[in-house]
Amino acid sequence: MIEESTTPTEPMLQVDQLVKHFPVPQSLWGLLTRRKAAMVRAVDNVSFSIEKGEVLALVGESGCGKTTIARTVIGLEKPTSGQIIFNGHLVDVVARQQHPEFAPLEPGSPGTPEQKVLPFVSLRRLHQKAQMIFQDPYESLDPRATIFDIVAEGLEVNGLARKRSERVEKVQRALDEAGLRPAEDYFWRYPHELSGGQRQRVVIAGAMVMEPDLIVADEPVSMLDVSIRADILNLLRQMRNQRGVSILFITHDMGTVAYFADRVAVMYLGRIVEIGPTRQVLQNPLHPYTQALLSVVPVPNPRLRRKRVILQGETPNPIHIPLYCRFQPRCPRAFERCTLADPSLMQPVRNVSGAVSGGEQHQAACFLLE
Amino acid sequence: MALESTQTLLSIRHLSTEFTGSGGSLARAVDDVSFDIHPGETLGLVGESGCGKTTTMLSIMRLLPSSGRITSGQILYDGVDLLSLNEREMRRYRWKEMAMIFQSAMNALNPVVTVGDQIREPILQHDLMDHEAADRRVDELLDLVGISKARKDQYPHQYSGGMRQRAMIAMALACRPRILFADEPTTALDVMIQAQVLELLQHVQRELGLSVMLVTHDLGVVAEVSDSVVVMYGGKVAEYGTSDQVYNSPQHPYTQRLLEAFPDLNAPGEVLASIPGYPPRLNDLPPGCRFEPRCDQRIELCSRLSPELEEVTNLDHGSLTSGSKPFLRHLAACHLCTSLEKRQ
Amino acid sequence: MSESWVLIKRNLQEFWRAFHRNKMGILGALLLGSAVLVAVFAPLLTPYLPTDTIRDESGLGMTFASPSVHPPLGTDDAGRDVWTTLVFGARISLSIGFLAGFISMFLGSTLGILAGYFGGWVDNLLMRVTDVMLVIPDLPLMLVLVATVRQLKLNVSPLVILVLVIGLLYWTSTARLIRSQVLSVKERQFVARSRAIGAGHFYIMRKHIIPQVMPLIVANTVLILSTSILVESGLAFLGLGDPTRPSWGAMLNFAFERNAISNNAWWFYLPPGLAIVWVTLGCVMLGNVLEELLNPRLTAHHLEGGENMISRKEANLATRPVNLNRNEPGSIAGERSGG
Amino acid sequence: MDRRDYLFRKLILALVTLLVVVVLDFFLFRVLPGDPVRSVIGRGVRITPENQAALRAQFGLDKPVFPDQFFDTLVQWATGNLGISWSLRQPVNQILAARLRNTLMLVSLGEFFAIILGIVLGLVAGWKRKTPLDVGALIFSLVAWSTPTFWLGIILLAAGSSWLGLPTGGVISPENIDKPFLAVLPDIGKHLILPTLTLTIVYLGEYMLIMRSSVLEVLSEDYILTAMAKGLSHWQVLYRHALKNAMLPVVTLVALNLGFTVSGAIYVETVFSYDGLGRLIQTALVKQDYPLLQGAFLLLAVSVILANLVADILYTYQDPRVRSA
Repeated sequence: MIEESTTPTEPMLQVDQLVKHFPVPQSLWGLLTRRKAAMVRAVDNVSFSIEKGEVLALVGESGCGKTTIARTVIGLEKPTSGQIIFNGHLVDVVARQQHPEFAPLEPGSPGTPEQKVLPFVSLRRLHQKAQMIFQDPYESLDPRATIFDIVAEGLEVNGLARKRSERVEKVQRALDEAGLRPAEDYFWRYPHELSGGQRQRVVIAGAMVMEPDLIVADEPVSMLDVSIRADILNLLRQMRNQRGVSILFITHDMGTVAYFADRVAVMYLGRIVEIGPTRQVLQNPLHPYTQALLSVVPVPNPRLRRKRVILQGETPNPIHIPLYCRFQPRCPRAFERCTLADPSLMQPVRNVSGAVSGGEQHQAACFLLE
Repeated sequence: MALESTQTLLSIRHLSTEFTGSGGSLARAVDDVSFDIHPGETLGLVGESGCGKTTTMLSIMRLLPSSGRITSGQILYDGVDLLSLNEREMRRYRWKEMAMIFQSAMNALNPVVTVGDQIREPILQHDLMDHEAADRRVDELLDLVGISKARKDQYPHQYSGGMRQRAMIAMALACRPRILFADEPTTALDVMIQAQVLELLQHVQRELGLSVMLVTHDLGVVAEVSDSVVVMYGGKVAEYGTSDQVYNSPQHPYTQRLLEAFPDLNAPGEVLASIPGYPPRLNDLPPGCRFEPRCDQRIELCSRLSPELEEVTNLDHGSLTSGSKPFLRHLAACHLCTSLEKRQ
Repeated sequence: MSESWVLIKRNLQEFWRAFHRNKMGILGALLLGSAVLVAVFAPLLTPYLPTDTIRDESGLGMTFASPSVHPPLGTDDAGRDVWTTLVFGARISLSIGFLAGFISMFLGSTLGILAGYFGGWVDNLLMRVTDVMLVIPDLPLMLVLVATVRQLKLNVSPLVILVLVIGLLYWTSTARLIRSQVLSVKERQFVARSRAIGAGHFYIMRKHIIPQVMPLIVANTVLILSTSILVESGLAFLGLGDPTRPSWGAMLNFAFERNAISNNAWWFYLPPGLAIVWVTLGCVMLGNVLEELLNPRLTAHHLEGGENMISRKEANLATRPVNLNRNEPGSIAGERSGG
Repeated sequence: MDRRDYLFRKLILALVTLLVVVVLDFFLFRVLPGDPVRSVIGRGVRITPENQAALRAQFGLDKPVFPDQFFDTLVQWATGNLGISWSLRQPVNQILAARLRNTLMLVSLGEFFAIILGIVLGLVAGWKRKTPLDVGALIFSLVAWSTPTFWLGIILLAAGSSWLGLPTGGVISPENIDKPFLAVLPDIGKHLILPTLTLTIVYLGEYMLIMRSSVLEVLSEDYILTAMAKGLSHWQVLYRHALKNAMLPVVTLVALNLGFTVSGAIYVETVFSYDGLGRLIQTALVKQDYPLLQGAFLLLAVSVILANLVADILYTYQDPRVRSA
């Protein structure tokens, strides 16, 4: 178990200056002519934190880096730089080979200040306590495994619940909690015998059986029909309420964010451009990108058709991120300052559109706030 | 508004389509579907996956795969029943009168033919003009959808997702059709690109006086652009009316639940309503109302008798329907919506 | 464990349900199965040995006796019973084919799985090797190899040389096939999910990768068998077989070299060829059907609709009067609910 | 991957393959026991040890096998000098040159008919899936694929010579050998009928199978539905949209299959006593004429490598996804 050495105010997950770059596969010709490999700057210096029992939504269009963050947090990708602190423990990718459990830092060895004071958590530990829910329920279940095997996989891999009866009991409880009742009926079925919503419930059961502290949900409902979506979101919310699980909710859909998240971070081209409590971000967006994004979300009421702010062109390729403010080439409100410097997250000094100030928590990376 | 015109452009009457499964089992994908499209109207055909909306569209174009078969009904285009035409006659209607755009423009464009050639092809096919004029028309079309005509000699893989969908729209407009079928045209796109494409669609529609049938699962998109809405469930029409009627005074319990389940930015509630259970499988439909197993308002009759699509008579939710535009009828297939004497 | 046994049984039943309706698959299995039975029970099927010379009443060897003289298949140039040579030849042909096929299958799948899963330089090396091997013409290479090995006088049976040469040269296509399948399986979300849960490489390969590619391996093994049997017959025909233990290909070599054609001894050159076709056709049919059943891809295509899309008979019934025009009285609803 | 990179890769691959072939060819024959000099002079001839040593020095055999002999041989091969055939006592390159034309004629005719027929049959079979035509074509291809080339040749030889009176073998009738090429063209053609037919049938099966499954796959694509929706007739859809896409795998296969093509030629030439490279290899093998075998193998491998490269270049014109970045 991870020791409860942390104070209640300590965040469950803290991501510090996370950077993840992928080299673009080089062509043979390029290799021979020794051209420098281009980099996809998928995540370009991102920091945020999630409190215990909190739901943070990471919103953005495809290619903005939100899924890369999810995969990095869960340990599927190794960060290029930056730190991930999970429940007060520094996640160290290297620790897995060296130390199966905790990897205490040797005294006197170099390291960041955090490394000196924080105990490490191995990836193995992380895998147990942080679980991921994937986008496509048709793809995230092995078609040749039974539901029991799928849900029990986490237990088996991590050597938990070694006794069969114990495992059966845990799987049963997890399926039951995920709304698949009676659980025994599902044990020996295959994924193709289930509907999309049922499969996503299986995925959630597979995550909950590990009794996680953090769930990273990557677009968990975007492949599902509207009538099923609410079910799955409500199930996740119920898990949060009953067990105090923190959730990192990755989505492109502002609508679900409004219902589900406590706080929102809006991403554009590998950066968080705006972050704050859901209600404030949705009602009083500070960043022009957030404003545009919100204005084009379809509203299910023909009486409320309104002027949409449609950005021209498409999001630039993350290989060629514009200099200075990365949103500036498409920004309807860009001014001189935007082509001179790169804004970082800041609080509004004065009320931008006369609306209420978002308070300390509400920040955006835009010079209009100065 | 074009809706007020008395004449209809396309009338679907009692259309039923069946699919033969691998073991010879029959699945009724479209069951007794009727609706109208007027000139200049945008009709939204909404429903969840497997509700028969795409099959309806393919049935109208008569492009079903071999396992599918239209078993009954009429498709009246300008008074002509398309189902009575032979294949050769039908071909003259395709693209010239009714064109389509698909969800995945990448798959719907031929990877080894240049975009320009693909746009020009139907113009030449329908003998509308000679080669040179057709080339000029391609330039015009590309200009209309906002693609530089220098890119017409490029191949689809050189286009971005949004541009492919624009090229697809240009192609659909090539023969100046009167109806455009758009099957989930924005589903695979990001919200911003989606907004761009929707705006383009609305723009060309206004410009050319097109009718559009928008087939989608996205209630929000339909609300943004449609004049009238057909809600499908389990192969049947559940509700049919103007957008205002369907969205602001939904009569069918399915429509009501669906709208509650759709997250609304402007009025986020504490809990998102959900519909218990799962949509029916088309080869295993309930005997009565298709929605009955999931319906929270079901009465005894629902499990026995499948309700017909009828005009809504017992409006509990205010009489908005008949009030504003008396000639626009609001239809729903639910026993609760019909008058009491009919229920017996 | 009883559950897993039940599951296996269920899977097999499901497979059988799909398979037994497939005429091509059944036919393929029958062709291949009967050939294997013949090979196993060869001594029971003939009173002679392959070395026996058939003699007439006067004790002279009967050469090129037609089937009517010496049933069922006549004799060859040396007066041996063709039927006997044929059924014993099944043993040689099938065992070389099977051994070589399994060697190449084992090599190909192992390398394909490792290269596909681990990627990197292992994969790169493997792919370049297969690229090169695909371009070099195989038959000349094998001829040269067999000739060289024979010159070394290593005192091994020519049949062993054949098995090794075929087995070690024909794994490349399998390796490529399995590799590409592994590559696509590896990218699927359930593998990412397993990794996120903390599963190691070995676990993922055992639990997720191999079960996914196994059907392909099975189907491909059957197909590879046909290739190796064909290749063996070709090499034997060119004189690289074991003359003392003739396979079907070697029989054809004898027939060709010893003028069976000009002697019109069709009973000498037709049966071995038919036997080869019999077995390879069986493998090809079975393999294709297995691949189709275990790895389904195609469902329908778009040109099959057309004229017969509308069922005419019923379409006529639909011409009842309906009216959905919204500003006129009477509606579909009104008219139909009465009836 | 852009076109330049694609072609660059293929070129490097061709060079590496060439290197592998050369190395194999050189060392395989060096592994062989026995003194090459002995074989050159012939078994019966007496020779003093001194003369033998002189000859060894003349052939460069006294130097170490690697690197000296290897590079010497390499230079010789590059200049077209492939040594002297032991059995025919002629320069190998001259023997090969004479045979190459015959093989090329045979193989290109066989490939030509097989490709055309395979593509057409495959297209129609895929389009008319599950009709008797499709089933018939499928059975034919499967049987053709399963039939050993040489056996098919034997049957056609037996049938063709006895029933149709076609020549039983050779490239040309003996009495015509010295006449001008054009005058004997009908005779050459007559000799080509049966071997070409054999090759065509054997290649056809595989091309048809690939074309058919490729057509099936292409026809399930959305752009075919788009083409149908455009009001094109089935034939127009097939011709304008399906054919080009469906042919891509066939082009790849033709390139990959060149090795297979060579095998076919060896069998057919053996059966029909057709004086081409294939038969040469077989004879050289029987007579243990290693320089000839070595040279023939080298020539075949190089031809296949070159043909493969040509096919790769052609492919870039077929598929725009390779042509442009």
